[in-house]
Amino acid sequence: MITPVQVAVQITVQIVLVVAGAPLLTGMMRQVRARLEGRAGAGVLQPWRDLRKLARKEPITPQGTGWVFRLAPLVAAATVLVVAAVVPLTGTTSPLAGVGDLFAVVALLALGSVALALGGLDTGTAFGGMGASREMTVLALVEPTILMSIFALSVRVGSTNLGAIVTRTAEDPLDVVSPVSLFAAAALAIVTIAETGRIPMDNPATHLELTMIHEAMVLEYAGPDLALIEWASAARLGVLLGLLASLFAPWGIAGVGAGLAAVALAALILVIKVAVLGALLAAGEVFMAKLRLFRVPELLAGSFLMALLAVSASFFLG
Amino acid sequence: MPGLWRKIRKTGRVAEPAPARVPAEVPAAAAELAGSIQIRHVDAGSCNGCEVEIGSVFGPVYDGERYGVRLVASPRHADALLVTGPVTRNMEVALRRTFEAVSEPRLVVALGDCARGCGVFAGAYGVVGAVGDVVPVDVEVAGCPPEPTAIVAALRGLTGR
Amino acid sequence: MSLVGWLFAAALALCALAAIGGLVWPRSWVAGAGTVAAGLAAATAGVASVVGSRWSAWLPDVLPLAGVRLSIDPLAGLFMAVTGGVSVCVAVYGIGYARTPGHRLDSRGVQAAVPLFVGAMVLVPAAASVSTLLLAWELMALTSLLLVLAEHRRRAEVGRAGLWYAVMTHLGFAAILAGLALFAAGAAGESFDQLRAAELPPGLRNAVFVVTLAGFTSKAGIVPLHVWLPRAHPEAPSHVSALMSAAMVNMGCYGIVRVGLDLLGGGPAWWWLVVLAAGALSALYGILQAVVTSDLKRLLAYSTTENMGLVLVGVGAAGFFAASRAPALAGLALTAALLHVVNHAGFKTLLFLAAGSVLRATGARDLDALGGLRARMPHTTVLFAIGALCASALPPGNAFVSEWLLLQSLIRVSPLSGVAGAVTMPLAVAVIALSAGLAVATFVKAFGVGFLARPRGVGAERATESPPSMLAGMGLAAVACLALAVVPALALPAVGSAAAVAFPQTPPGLVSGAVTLALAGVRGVLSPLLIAGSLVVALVAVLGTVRLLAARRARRVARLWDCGAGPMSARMEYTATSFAEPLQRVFDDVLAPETDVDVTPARESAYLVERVAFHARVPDRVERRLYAPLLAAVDGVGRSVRGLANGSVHRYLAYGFYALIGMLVVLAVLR
Amino acid sequence: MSEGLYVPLLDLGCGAFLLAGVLVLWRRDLMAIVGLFALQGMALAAVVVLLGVHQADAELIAVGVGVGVLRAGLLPYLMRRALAASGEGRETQPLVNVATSLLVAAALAMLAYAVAQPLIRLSPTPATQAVPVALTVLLVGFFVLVTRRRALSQVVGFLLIDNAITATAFLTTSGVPLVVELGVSLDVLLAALVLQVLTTRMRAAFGGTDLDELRELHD
Repeated sequence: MITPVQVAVQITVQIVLVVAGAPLLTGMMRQVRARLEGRAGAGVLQPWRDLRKLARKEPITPQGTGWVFRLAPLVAAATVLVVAAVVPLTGTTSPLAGVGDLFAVVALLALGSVALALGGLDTGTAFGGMGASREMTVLALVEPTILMSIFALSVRVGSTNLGAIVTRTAEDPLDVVSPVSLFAAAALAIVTIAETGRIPMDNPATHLELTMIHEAMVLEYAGPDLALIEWASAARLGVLLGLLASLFAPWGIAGVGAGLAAVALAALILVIKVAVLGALLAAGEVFMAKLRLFRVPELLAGSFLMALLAVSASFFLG
Repeated sequence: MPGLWRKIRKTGRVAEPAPARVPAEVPAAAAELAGSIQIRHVDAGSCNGCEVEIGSVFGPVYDGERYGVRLVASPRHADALLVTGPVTRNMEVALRRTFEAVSEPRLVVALGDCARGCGVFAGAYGVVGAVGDVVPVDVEVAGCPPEPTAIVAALRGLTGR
Repeated sequence: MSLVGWLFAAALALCALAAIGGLVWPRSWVAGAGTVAAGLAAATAGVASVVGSRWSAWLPDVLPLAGVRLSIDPLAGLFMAVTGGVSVCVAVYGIGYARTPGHRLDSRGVQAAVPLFVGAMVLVPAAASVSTLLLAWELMALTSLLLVLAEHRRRAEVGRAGLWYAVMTHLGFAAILAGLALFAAGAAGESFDQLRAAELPPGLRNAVFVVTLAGFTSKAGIVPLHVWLPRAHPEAPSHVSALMSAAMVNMGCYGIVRVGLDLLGGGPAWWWLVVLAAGALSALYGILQAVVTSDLKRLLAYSTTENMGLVLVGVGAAGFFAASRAPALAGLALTAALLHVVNHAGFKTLLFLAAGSVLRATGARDLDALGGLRARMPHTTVLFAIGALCASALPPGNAFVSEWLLLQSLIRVSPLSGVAGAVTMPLAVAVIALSAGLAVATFVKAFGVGFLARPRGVGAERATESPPSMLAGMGLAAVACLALAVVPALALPAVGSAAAVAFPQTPPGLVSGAVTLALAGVRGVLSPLLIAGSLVVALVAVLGTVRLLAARRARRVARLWDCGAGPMSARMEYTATSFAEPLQRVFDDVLAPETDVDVTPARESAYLVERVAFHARVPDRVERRLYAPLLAAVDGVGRSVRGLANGSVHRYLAYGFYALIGMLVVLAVLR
Repeated sequence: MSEGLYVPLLDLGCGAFLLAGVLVLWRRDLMAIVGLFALQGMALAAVVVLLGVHQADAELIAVGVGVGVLRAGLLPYLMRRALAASGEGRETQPLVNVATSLLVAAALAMLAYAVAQPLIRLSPTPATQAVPVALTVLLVGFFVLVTRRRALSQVVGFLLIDNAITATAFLTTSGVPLVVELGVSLDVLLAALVLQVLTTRMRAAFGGTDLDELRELHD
């Protein structure tokens, strides 16, 4: 059975992993890109240096903004933290299994985006509004894909409980190569890219305001506020990649009632899996250009089709 | 895609090995930033010669990013302003406001001879003065335009890497 | 007479008293206090009946011929409680709102009509015979029509909106009348007990269902019968909009559940697929119109269409599951639908009341002229934010819980149960997902553009906070929303027993748990309380960390980053129109927006432009494509018929003569 | 082969078959479309070979290999050559835009699933359960034929239909007789060759193969 101690350990491990690891993941991905582009790169630790510096800097409240602007980074970071504690990253019994399922996770991440969008709107600058508008457009269009993928994954298990889905896949490895899993994985991968604002949806390294989505919302933030936002977007990517790894390649994850050693091993394996996924994502970005904003719906329609095919495959292929 | 992959394989690493760091005094504000400098570039009236060199600094050969320097889109995200050109009348207020928009601790790098002392534009009717006449300058980089190595050296002086 | 009976009678009596009081003494607090008391009585009656005490009565002498038959079961009780709750908030709010200078809402007519409207809405679910239901329904329609027309002297559009509303609601009434008359004729009796016991031929059952469905969906604002809603709601006084949008439209859903599931006892799967399809269509169409409109109250009205669509998706799914013999799923879907009715009533009351406060303070409904209210109306801003959070179905909001339940019931469809379910349910899930996503965008727009940043118009600049009674009304609604959001177990037993009226054979305890909602037979769980709690804990943790690690420098107030140019004017802000532009572009084919660019060249040269005018609007496509041709056709017929009636008495007598002859000829031929 | 491995592999093959089919709607790059068609040919061949192995039928395996050579090798090769000769790179303006096409494909998949149910109920084996996949590809192929403008996309649409018919045949009855299959394949080959010659000629004569432009010649 699961003891409170185990739950505490698992929550702590997951939160520590996400808190400490997310900036390293970003650093690693930048490093991969740099190497593929023939550059040397700033090193894996650079995002942590950036965060340390931002934390020391002076926070700025632009004139005319209010509590929404101040609260937005906190909410964005808090939602990611909650999600990091809820999803089963290191063990199949997600530590807070009673709190919510996949729907809740998705909705919590959306809440984070909404907070930032409102923060962008609160500034009243054209760029803030533009970023918010685009972010909300993408969010609205991504939603059907996510829910259909959840549907497809839940058909076999009869539940949207994350732990149940992961356990089932871990027990039956051949499930991973079934069309259901493959279609759902493709759909969710596109969703992850859209939700975290990576190429080809959005270019996190752009300097052109008119092409921005995520960056445009946060142009007014400085110092610790900005540090929170940067950390939150890195952690969002980390958590989503970890979730993908748990859903579609759950091997090595600690089972019910596993000991400390198993959880530690699972944490190690998780780090490797997320690093591999991140490296793949970064390498993919080198080969792609950012899509025009109005080509993005095409990509999302495609991902919706994948998710729908996953659902129908789960029905007709049994 | 396979073509691009082959090209990446064939090209390999382009970045030149990092030259030895020239010890120089680090401004007090920069010490606090500890290895991470985000830069907002302000063209106060430059002929774009310096911009070409800045482009090279962040290209693969000199790879300024490896020293912890990154260009950003908003002065709010920046620690340092990289100002080029003599300050023209039209850009005076803008430069001042950009400086005010940067959060403390903040630095100003005057890049190129024009930024340091108006260069060939000294005394022209559209020019207010050098960058130092409008905002406090912490670091100057000489040259018209300065070589990428000089810019990299100056930036390394700020990041301390 | 039981407690429920007494309370119900008290509610009606209080409504009547309040109406009389309003007529005699038109001070806003007289009718307001009466309505609050009536609402409280109705809500308590509803709650009491849901808890298990039933009441029914037959008053043969009240009406000639049929008498009045009343009965309050848990299903009726739920709707009565919702109406009561909404009325309390609205009445408290109305005390201050009616004193708005220049709106003339403290006139005798308006003061008397509000309690009567509430009374009619309390009466509708309690009706237990066809004639009583129709009477209450008509009373509800008439009083609401009066209230919609309250401000017709101030604005010309009110008259048009009232006309649309009157025509649509009476067409709907005619449909319900026809359907229920058919039903009663077939059942040889008009009390609901007789209807329940009746054995009708399938053809007649189908006819009854389809015809009443048309009538009820027109009341619920379901596409394509929704056209009155985006006209009437914005033009009505805001507290009336809240009553209509949060309480009256529910009666449409009540009617469908009562007639379709209870009286007819369910039906073939295609009925419910029709209901589901209508719901899905409304959900998508409503929210798409909401996301592109920049009129705050119109936006809320379209959002009502969306939410009623979601409710009907749940009702349709419930009927469908019942028809395909999955009682547990049917119960779950109906529970979700009814819970959504409750939740929607909560947040829509709040949002309409807040919109009313904004309208009162700024004189503007157009989001493009609002903004900057955060500093000027801080309490209203927070209250609207709560409503918007709930309406966008994000945790910790209340709509998230009901939509979660709805999704849980839909995704558990078994592929073995047949092709129809296996094809429909995924599409329904996709529709719900897309409408939820668009709802997020809609309410980010409404809140972000309407309340944040800087004022875009003179009205918004001069806005001041609303009086305490209005804030109190909104506050009550907000507290109800938050309570429902964090502890849905407050409402779930009531909703469950209401659902059990329609499906007596459902296993009890489908959704259980006080803190964590557990579903019978699945491992799907959700704990809104824990989610909210952990969010708060995480917020505190983040804030603490930031304070601890990053407290070196004090916060500085700086100019907005204006790219170094001059100060930013309000005209540079993003407007609601520009916010929705990307979505409008994506759904171009569905919305068919109209844009009109008018370039005036300068006199000296055709190459120099003097003025560019740009108009863009998104018309209601259903109205444009369906109603406009219909109205044109009716108009044409009317024109051609005009010649028949030229005022000559001889001519009219001649018509009667022709008719008589014609009838005799027909009789002669047939016999 | 054990049942435990056969079903997942069959499903996987069918999944790849379906994926390649619907991706044709997604991509605008004609070269990529040909690549997808080749991928689909491979998936089809794999499914046929798998059926052969499962039924221990050497002839079926041989047919599968033949299908693979033809549809994953020869036809794509010919199309690539035609493409290189024509110099047209992209399907620029399909009659129905890409996002809508994808949603239509989703609807078609549901439709195919609905209409295939009676067929599956006749003999519910793992192979027949995959018939909706083939039907979806058939409908998608038809849709490509209807909405795409370039001659090469049209050829691909036609070939998708052909692939789907072949797949249906193998999945339901474990194959059309070899002779028929050979005949059909030769027909297809011939059609492809003729099309290649035609497109080359048209290209030389009119400078493009946009069908709407060609219609103007007729008017």
